[in-house]
Amino acid sequence: MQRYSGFGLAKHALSHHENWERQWRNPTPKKQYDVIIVGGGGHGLATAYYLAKEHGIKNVAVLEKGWLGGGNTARNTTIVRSNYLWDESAALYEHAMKLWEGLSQDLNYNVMFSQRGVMNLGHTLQDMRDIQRRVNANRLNGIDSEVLTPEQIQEIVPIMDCSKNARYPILGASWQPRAGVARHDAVAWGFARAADALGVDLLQNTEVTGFKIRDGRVFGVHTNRGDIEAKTVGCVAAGNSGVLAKMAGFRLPLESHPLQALVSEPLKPILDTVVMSNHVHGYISQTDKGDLVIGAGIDGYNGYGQRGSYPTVEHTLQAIVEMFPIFSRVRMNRQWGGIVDTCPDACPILSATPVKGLYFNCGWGTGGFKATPGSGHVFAWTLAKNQAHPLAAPFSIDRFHSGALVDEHGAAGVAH
Amino acid sequence: MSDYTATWANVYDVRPETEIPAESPLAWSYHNSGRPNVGTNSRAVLRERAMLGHLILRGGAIVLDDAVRQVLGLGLPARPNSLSQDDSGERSIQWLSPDEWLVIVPGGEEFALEKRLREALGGAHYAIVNVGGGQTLLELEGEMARELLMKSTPYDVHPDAFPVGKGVTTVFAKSSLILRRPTETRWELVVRRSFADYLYRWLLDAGAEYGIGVEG
Amino acid sequence: MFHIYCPYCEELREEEEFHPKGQAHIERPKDPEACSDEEWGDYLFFRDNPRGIHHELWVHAVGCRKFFNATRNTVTYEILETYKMGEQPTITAESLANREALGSVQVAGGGQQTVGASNASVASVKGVKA
Amino acid sequence: MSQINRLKEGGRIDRSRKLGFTFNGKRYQGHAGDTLASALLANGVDIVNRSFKYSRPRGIVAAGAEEPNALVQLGSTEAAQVPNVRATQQALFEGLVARSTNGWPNVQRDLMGMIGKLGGRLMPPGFYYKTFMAPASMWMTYEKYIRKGAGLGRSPMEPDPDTYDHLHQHCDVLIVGAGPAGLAAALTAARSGARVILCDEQEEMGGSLLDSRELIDHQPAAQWVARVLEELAGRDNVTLLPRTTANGYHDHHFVTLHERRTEHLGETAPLKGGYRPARSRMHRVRAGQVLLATGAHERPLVYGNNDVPGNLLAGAVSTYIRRYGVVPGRRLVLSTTNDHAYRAALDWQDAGREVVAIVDARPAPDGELVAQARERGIRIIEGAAVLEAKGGSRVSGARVAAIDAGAFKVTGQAETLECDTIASSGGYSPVIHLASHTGARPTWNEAILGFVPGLVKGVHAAGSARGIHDLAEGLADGVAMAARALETLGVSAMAVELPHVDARRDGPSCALYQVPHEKPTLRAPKQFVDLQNDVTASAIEIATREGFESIEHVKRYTAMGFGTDQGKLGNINGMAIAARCLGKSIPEVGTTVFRPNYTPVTFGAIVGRHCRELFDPERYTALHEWHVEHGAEFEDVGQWKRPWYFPQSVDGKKETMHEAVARECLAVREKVGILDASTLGKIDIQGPDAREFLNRVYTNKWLKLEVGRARYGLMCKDDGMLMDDGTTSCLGENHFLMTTTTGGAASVLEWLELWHQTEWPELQVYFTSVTDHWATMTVTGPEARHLLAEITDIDLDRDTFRFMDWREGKVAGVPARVFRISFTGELAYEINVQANYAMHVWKTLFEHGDKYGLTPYGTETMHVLRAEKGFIIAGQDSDGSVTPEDLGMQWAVGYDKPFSWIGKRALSRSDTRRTDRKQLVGLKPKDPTVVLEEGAQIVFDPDHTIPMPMVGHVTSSYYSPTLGGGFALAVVKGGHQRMGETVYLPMADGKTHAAEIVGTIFYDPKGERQHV
Repeated sequence: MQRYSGFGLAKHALSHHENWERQWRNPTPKKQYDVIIVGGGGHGLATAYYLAKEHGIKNVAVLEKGWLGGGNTARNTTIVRSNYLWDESAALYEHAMKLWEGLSQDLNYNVMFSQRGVMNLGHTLQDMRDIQRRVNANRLNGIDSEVLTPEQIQEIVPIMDCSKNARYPILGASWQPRAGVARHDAVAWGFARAADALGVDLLQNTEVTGFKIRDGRVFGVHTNRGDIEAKTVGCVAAGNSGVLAKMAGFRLPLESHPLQALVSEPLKPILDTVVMSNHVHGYISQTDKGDLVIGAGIDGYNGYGQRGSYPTVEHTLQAIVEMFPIFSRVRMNRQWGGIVDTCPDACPILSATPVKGLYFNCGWGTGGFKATPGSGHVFAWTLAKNQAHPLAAPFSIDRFHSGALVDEHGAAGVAH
Repeated sequence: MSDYTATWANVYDVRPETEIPAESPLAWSYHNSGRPNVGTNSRAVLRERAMLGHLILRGGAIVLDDAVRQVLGLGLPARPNSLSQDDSGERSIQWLSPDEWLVIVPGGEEFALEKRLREALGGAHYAIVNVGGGQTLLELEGEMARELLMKSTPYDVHPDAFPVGKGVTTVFAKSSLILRRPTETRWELVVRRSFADYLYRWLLDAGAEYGIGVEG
Repeated sequence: MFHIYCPYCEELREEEEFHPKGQAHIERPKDPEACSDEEWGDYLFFRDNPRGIHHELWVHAVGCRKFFNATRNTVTYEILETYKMGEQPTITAESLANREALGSVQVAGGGQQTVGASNASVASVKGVKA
Repeated sequence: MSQINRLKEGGRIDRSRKLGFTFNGKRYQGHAGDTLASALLANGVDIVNRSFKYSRPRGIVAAGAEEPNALVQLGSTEAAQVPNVRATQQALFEGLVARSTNGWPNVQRDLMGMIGKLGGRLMPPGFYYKTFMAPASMWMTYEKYIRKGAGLGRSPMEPDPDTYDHLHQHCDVLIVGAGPAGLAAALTAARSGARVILCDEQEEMGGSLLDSRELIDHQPAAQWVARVLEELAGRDNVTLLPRTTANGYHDHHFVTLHERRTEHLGETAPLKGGYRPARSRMHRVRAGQVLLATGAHERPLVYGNNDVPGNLLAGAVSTYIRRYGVVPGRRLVLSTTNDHAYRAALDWQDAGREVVAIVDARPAPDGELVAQARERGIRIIEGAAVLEAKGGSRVSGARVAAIDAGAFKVTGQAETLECDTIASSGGYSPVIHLASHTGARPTWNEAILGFVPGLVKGVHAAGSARGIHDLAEGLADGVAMAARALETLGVSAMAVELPHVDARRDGPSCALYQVPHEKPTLRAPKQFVDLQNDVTASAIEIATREGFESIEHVKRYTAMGFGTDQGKLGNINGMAIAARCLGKSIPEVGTTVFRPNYTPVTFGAIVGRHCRELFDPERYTALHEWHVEHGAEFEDVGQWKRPWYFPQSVDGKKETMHEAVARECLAVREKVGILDASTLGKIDIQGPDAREFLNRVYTNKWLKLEVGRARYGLMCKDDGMLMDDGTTSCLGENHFLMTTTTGGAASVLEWLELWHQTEWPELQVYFTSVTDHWATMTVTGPEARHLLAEITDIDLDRDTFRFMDWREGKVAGVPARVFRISFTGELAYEINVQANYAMHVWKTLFEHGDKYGLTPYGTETMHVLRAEKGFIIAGQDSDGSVTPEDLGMQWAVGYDKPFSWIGKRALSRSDTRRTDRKQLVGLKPKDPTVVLEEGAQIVFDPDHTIPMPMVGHVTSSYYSPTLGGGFALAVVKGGHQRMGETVYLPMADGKTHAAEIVGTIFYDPKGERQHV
C-alpha cells in the first residue's frame, strides 16, 4: 500500500499526480472465501479490516450491491459520541470512540475525526433529570461527560438563543468534549483501502440474491455475479437487513424507516461544536467546508425510498431557527434521506441467528455511524471466533424473547 | 342541578342557575393580545360566539337518526364531512366520524337537549358528552377569509372542494380544529379551549396583512 | 408528503392528519398465557418489514380518529389501497406478482396512489385483524 | 462609472428608472428590470468573486439559476445580511448593497490567490485524506486553519427582521415553468376549466421567449407571451406565480413553490401601511397532475482556463444582450457544438460588437443559423474548438485548434485569437431536477445528448425539459402534454390553436464535453468542470485512477456537484470525463440524481410563521390569567404551561424556588393549598362494556367499582412496562371518567381507541376527550373541608363523602363534580367544573380562603408532596423499562383477572421474573442536609474503581420541609429485598453520598391524613 503523507503529496505534485495508485482493487469474485461480509458500508468494511488485521483472516469478501459506503455511511450527519445511558451501549460506543481516536493513523487515511464536542440540550425538567442520569452513568463508566449550565452553553455557543423567552428555554445540556464529527466518506474509503491492502476482496455491484443453507447451516450466497461460498457470513446491510433476513428464512425485530438530513449553503465558520436537542428536535454542526449539517427526525412509516416527508424537514428547521434565530436568512441547499433499521429498544443487534454461521449486525437506527470502528471490531471478533464478543453479547436477538432489552429509548429519548 | 338520575350515566346541567360570570377560552387572549378593531379596510373579520352548547353524540347512525330528528328537528348528516343546520342557523349537527357527531345549539339548550335525546334513545348503545366548556366557536368572514385559511390549513378550502354545508376536522397551524362552512361568506372554526390562545394569536399574525379585526 | 384516502371520511387527506401505526393485521394472541416467551416476543417485536408491498395500520388522528389499513409500496411510496378495519386487502405482493406474470398490469412507478378500497374488498370479519 | 457595456437601446429594462447600487464598496448604476448580474456586466465589472479552493478570479458565467460563480453577500445592515445570493437571480433595487463572498483583502487583489497558485498542485482531490495525520495530536490545530478557509458568505449575526409565510394550495394541474411549452400547456389547461397553477422562477414569465430571435405569429415572441399571460390572468381558475421557484417535489404530487415576494424590492420587506409583508412565501401545493416545463440548461465546454472572467455560456450572452441590453465584452469568440448557440454571435454582431470567430466542433455545420452567420461574413472555424483561454483577470485571447472529439485529440495547429469574451455551448441538458426528486431515475437520451426525466405517474414533462428544443415543437408539446394530464383527470381539453412559428432547420449537434488539449489532462492548464467547487477535469481523472469508478464516488471524492448550484452546469461534463477515463459510456458510468432544493431556500421561508411566539402552541388552563397575575413561574409540561411555583415578595425580595416551595409545602401539610390540575387528561367513557374495557387496559380490577367511587389504576403496554397511570371514577353503571397524566392525555385516548377499534370492536363503549371541558382545582390540606364547606352544598361529612368517593353538587354556585382523591396525602378535594366557570370558582375559593391560609402551589410542591407519600410520576420514576412489580405496586395488579389484560403476559417472561431487577425504593441520605441529585447513579461499593458497577439511580429527590431534610425515590437492583442497606452515590464534585434504602412512603405511612 502506498503510504500517504504530506511529503508524498508533494512528491506526487511534482509528477502531476500521474502516479497515484488505486486505493483498492476491483477484483473478480473467487468461488470461495473464509468469510463473506454482505454490505460494503462503513460497518462492513470495518469488519473486514479487523478480520484481516486482528484475526489474520484475510480470505474475506465484502459484497456490495452498489458502491462502497453508498448507504447510510454516505447519508448520515457524521456525529460521533459515546455518552450512552446503559452500561451495555456505553461500553460498545466507548469502545468505538477509543478506536476513532487513533483511526486516521491506523488506517493511514485522514478520516478528519474532529473532537469538537457534542452537547445535548435539555429544555424541560425531565430532560434535565435524564441528562443528569446519563452524565452520572457516563462518568462512573469512565466516559467524559458533564452537565453544562445555560451560562456555560452560551459561552461555548454564543449564537444560540439561551434566553428565558424561548418557547422551550434551554435549562442545561450534557457535554462530551471528546465527541465530535468525522468525514463520513473517508471512513468508508479508509477502511476499504486498508482492508484491500490486507487482501480483502471488495466486490462492488455484487448483490446478494439468496443464501445457500443446508441443514440449518449457511455455506454461501447467491449473487448477481454467481454463487460464492463461505462457512461464515456476516450481514451488515443497514436499511436492508430485513430483506436479507427474509431471504435466510427468518424475521428480525426491525423496521426500516426514512431518516432525513439536510445542509445549508456553505457559510464562514460560525458554529464549532455539535448541538443536539431531542426536545425541539433538531441537531446541527458545521463542516470543514462551511455547510451547516442538520439532522431531521425519523419518519414514522416504513420506507426504503431514501426520502421522507416534507413536514419532517419543516419541523427540523423550525427547531433550528428556534435555537438559532440568526439562521433564518441562511438557506437550505439540499436534503436527502437514508434508510435506518430501528429496533424496539433503539439498540443494535449483533448476533448469531437461527441459521448457523450466519450473523447479523444491524438495527443501529440513527446511531450507526458513530459506532463504525467499534461495530466492525466487535463483529469481526464474533465472526472469527464464532462466539459473541463480550461487548456484543447483550445485543443478541434473544433479548426480544426474554425481555432483556437495553432500552435506550427509555431515558435517552431518541438516540442519534 | 341533576334531576336526571338514571343509573347508566351521570348527566346533569353544568351551567349554574344563577348569574355567574363565565369566561370564554379567549378571555385571557383578549386581555393579553388585544382585539384589533374592525375597520373599513378589514378584509378579514373574526368573531367569537362564546358559551354555546356543544354536545358530542356517539353511536350508530341508525340508532341516532330517529332520536335526533325527533328531538332536534334535523336529520343526522350521514355523509362524511357534512353539516346540517336549522333554518335559523342557530342549531347545527355535524358529522365527525362514522359514529360521532357534533351538535351546537344556543347556550343553555344543551342540557335539555341531552335529556330529551337520552329519553328518546332509551336503552340503545350510544354516548352523549357535553363538551361546551372545552371548546369555542369562531366565525371568520371577509374577502380574504379564505386566503387566511389557506395560510393555516392544508385542507382545500376552494369552493369546489369546500362547498357550503361541509365541515371537517383538520390540521390548523400546529394545532387542529373543526372547520365548517355554514354559508357562502362565513366560516366557522371550532377550537379547543387550551389551544384557543395559540390559534387566536396565529390568526391575528397571519391576518395582519388583511387588516384583520375582531368583533365583539 | 403522502396524500391518503381515508376510507371513513371518503376523501384524500394530507399526511399531516395521520399517524402511521406499524404493520397491519397483527392479531394479539387469543390466549397470551398459552404463548411461549418466543411466541410472545414475536407478537410484540418481530415484523415483516418488506421492501415493496406492505400492509400497514394508520390512524386518521386529526380527522375522524379511525384506524384503517393501507397497502403501500415501501419503495415507491405509492398507496395502492386503503381499507377499513375488519377488511382484507385486495392487493398483495402475491396478487401483484401474479398479475405481473400475466402481463396485465405494470407495477406502479410511484407517486400518486390509485383508489380507496373497493366494496368488493369487504370481507367483514368483525374484530379480526388477521 | 458609466455603464460601458449598456447598449443604447433594446432589452426589457426600464431605462427611465435608474437604480443606484453598491458592489464591493463601489457605487454603480443600473436600471429597473436589471438583475444584479446584468447591472454588474453593464458596468464592466469582470471579477465578481474568488473561487473556493484556489482563490482564482471569477466572473459571471450564466444568466440564471445555474450560475456557479456570482455568489454575493447581500445586505447593508447586519440583520439584513443574506449569504450566497446568486447575482443572476437577484433583481436590482435602489440601494442594493452586495459584496463578494470570497477574496481577501478584496477580489481584485487576493492574497489567497497566491496560495492557490502556489499550492494548487498540492491540492489534488482528496488531499486532506492523505495528509495532516502526523502527529495525531495536531489534527485539531490543522483543522482550525483548514476551517478558516471554509464557507462562501456569512450568516447574519442578528435576528431576521422579516417574516415568512405559507400558503396551502390545491390544483388540478401544476405547471412549472412559463416558457413556450409551459405557457402553451397553461393555456390548454386553463381553457378546459381545470384549477391551474403556473409558476416561474424568473422576474418575468416567458422563459426563453423573452430573449428569442424567433417570431411567433410574425411578431416578436414576447408579444405572444404578453397576450397569453393576459388571458391567463383574467381567468379565476388560474393562479399565476412569477418569481416562484418549484424547489422540491415530494410524494404524491406535493410540490413546494418558493415565491420571493419582496426580494426584488429591498433587502428587507418594505413596510406597507405600517405592516411588513412576508419577505417570501412557501406555497405547499398538492397537485392532481404536474407538468414540468422547466426548460434546459446549456452546458459549457470544458477547456483550459475556462474559468477566467470573460468565459460565458453562449445562451447567457444572448440573454444579456436581448433581455438586458448589455453586451458583456467587445470581441467574441464562440465555441460551439450546435446551431442554437450561433444566435449568440448574431446577437453580438447586432449589438454592434465584433465577432472574432465561431469555432464549431462539427466538421461541416449546415443549419440555417450557420448559414446566416456565413452570410454576414462571420469567420467560422470548422471541426475545431477553443483549447484554452488566455488572460488572468479577463480573457485576452482564445487558443483554437482543430480537434478530433471522438479520439479526444488535438489534430491541428493551435491559433490564438485575440478576444475578451469566449462564449461556449456544449449542448443542452433538460432540467430534470424536480422529476428526479420523486425518486424516478432519469435516462440518457443519445439523440439529444442529455438525460431526460424519469416520470412517475401523474408527472409530465414538456418541451425542452424532455429534450424538445425546437420552438414550434415545444409549443405543440405543451398543448399535448397538458391534454394528456387533463385526460388523466377526466377533463377533456379544449382545443388550443397553436400560434404560427417559422420552421427553422437546425443541423445535428455533436458530442463534446471536455475539449482535448495538446498536453494530457493532468499537465494541461486547469479545465474546470464544477466552477463553484473548483473541480477540474484532472481531478476527475485522478479520482478514476485511484479506483473511484462509480460516479457517486467520483462526485464525493472531488466534491463535484456538491455546491449551491448542485452541478447544474458541470455534472454531465463530469460524467462524460469520468466515462472517458474509464472507457465507458455516460449511461454506464451512472446517472445523475438531484435532491431538493432546486435552488437554495432560506430557512425562514421553510419555517414560515412557525417561529418565535408561534413556534409551538402554548396550552393554557382556564386559570392561566390568574397564575400570571400572581407571579407564577411556569414549567413546560408537554405543550402546557403549568405553574411551577408561586414566588412571593418577602420584604421586597422575591423568594427563591426553594423558599417558595418550602412555604407552599407547609401550607398544604398544615393548612390548605390549591393546585390547578386542569391539565390532567380526562376521558369520558360510556357504554355497557366500559367496565370490561377498563378491566382489560388497566392492570387492576374494575368490575366491582361502585357508582360514586374512584380507583387508581396502572396502564401497561403489552411488554409489561408501565405506560400511564391515573384515577378513574364510576359515574354511572355504564359511565366512567378516566384521568391520565398531563403528557399522556392524547396518547392514552389513542391507545384506548386502538384496542377498541382493532382488537375488541365487539365491546360497546365510546371514549370522548373532556380534558378541556373540565377545569380541575385541587383543594388539599387539613383545612380543605372547612374551606370547601363554606361554598358548597355537598355534604362533606367524612363518613358519607369518603376518601375515593366523588359527589356532585354546587361549588360557589357552579355545578361541580368533586372527587376525594389525594395526590398529596392530605385531605383533598378535586373540584371539577365546566371550564368557563373555573375562574369564578377559583376566585371564590380565595375570597374564603384567607382565614384558612389558602396557598396556591405549583407542580414543584406537588412533586415534593407526592414523593413524601411515595406516589410515583409515570415517566419520572418509571422509564419504559419498569413494570408495576418493579414499582412495588403488586397491590394494583390483578393477577387472577380472567382476561389476560394488557401487559400481563410479559410479566412472566424470564427477564421480568428476575429478582435483581431495578426496583423502586426510598432513599434516606445519611446526612439529612443532603438533597441527592435526581439522576445520581447508585453503587454498592463506593471504593470500586472506574468503571463502577451501577445498581440504580435516583428518580425523584427533594428537600422536605415537613421531614426537615432531603429524601429521594430511586430504583435499585433487588431493592425490595435490601431495606436498611446502605448505598452510595459518587458525584461529579468528588463527594460520595451515602443513603439508606427505605420504603417509598416517608410521610404518614398509614395514610391517615387523607382519610380524615
